[in-house]
Amino acid sequence: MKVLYFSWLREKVGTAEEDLSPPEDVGTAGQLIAWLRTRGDNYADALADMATVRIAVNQEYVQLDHPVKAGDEVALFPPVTGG
Amino acid sequence: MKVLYFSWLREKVGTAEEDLSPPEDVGTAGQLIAWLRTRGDNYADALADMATVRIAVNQEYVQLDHPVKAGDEVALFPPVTGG
Amino acid sequence: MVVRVQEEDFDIGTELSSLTTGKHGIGGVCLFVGLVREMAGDETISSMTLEHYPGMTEKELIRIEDEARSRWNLEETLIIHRCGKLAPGDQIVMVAACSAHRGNAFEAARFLMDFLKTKAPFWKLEDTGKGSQWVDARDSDDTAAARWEKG
Amino acid sequence: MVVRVQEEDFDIGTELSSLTTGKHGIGGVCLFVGLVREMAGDETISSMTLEHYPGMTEKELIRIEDEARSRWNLEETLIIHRCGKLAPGDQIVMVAACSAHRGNAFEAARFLMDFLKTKAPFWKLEDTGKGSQWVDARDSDDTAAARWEKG
Repeated sequence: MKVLYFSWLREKVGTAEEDLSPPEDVGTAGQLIAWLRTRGDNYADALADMATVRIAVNQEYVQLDHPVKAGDEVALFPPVTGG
Repeated sequence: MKVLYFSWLREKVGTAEEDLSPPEDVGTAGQLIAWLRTRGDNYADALADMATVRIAVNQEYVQLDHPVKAGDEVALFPPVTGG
Repeated sequence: MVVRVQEEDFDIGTELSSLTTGKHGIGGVCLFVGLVREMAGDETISSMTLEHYPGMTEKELIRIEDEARSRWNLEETLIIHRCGKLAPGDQIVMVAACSAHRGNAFEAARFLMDFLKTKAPFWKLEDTGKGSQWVDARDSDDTAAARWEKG
Repeated sequence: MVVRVQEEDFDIGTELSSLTTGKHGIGGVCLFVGLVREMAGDETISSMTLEHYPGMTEKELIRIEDEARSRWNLEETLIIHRCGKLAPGDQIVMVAACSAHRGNAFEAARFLMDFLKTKAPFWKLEDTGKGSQWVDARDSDDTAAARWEKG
């Protein structure tokens, strides 16, 4: 599973992109985020407030209950500020 | 008094601009139009339906009760269709 | 604040950059450009002639801009309207409203167009295969302008 | 239908004419251009960097255009958004909606901007005298987008 981070989420986590193999009981975006938080203070800090985290799976916006699986591209980022 | 006509009002009256000296009892735009109608079928036809006539005195929109006097520039034209 | 009535065509990019260059408080520009359509009902238009009332036209356009500037916080405004003979696809009119924020720019540009359509003394004569015909004013334009009347 | 994400600047006049040339059913074009403002609150901005999510950005922009075209009768639409480093006064984004009638063009262009602001994955980093700072999303943008939600 490829996980991407953008904007200050990228800065806080400390990487733009990583290939991860979460445990088998990680089946949703919400479970993925819970697991990521356990990987270190940088993750816990970046993902502390879900009100400021948007999730895309395979380049489409999803909610926390959306399934994630091996081979997916999951992106985590703050609310967008373009335009 | 200078009287200007535009668009199909100009075509119906048959002139774009004329210098006129209405009788002394013509004191408002409405009275001017009533007097113009007596000047010939072309005027009567052009000014038959006041719903399609707009009036400007000295280049500002006015209503029928607006005063007109010697030296004024009075314009009569249909509803505008620019833009 | 720019108001022009002219026979010549205008270049949107040039007009816009002369309006905004060096004015770094502008965050958004809403522009509207009106073009001559080829069809009028079922008739194909070969050309269109725009008559106007020189003197009063400019005054009305300035009045419309003043009104927009009194209603919204605008950094710049522009109205250019062509007169004379035009062909399908030609540019007729351009309005622009520049503001710090996009909401003001959109609202003001639409206001400029709605008022211009009902107040600026221009008249369109369409040339079709069946001869020339003056364009009728539209009730929908009066309705659009009435939206902006203060309650 | 045009969607582009690019580092290079764009020329509004060129973009507009390539959008409308030969399409004589277009009566009105509403264009919005977003510019980098010099001030962010009390701070002067020296430059701004736009990060985005390549791939998803284009998909979201296409989705936004599709949605606009399903809601209004549009002859053409365009969205160009820049990425990378920009300076105050620089163009960030351009949207355009072309329609037979001006109401559709105004509504659709505003919809494109409102949705782009809340959906397209771009993030602004402002460089000021006090260092760099990511721009916060605005509640007013969410409110603007929510206006368009179908009841």
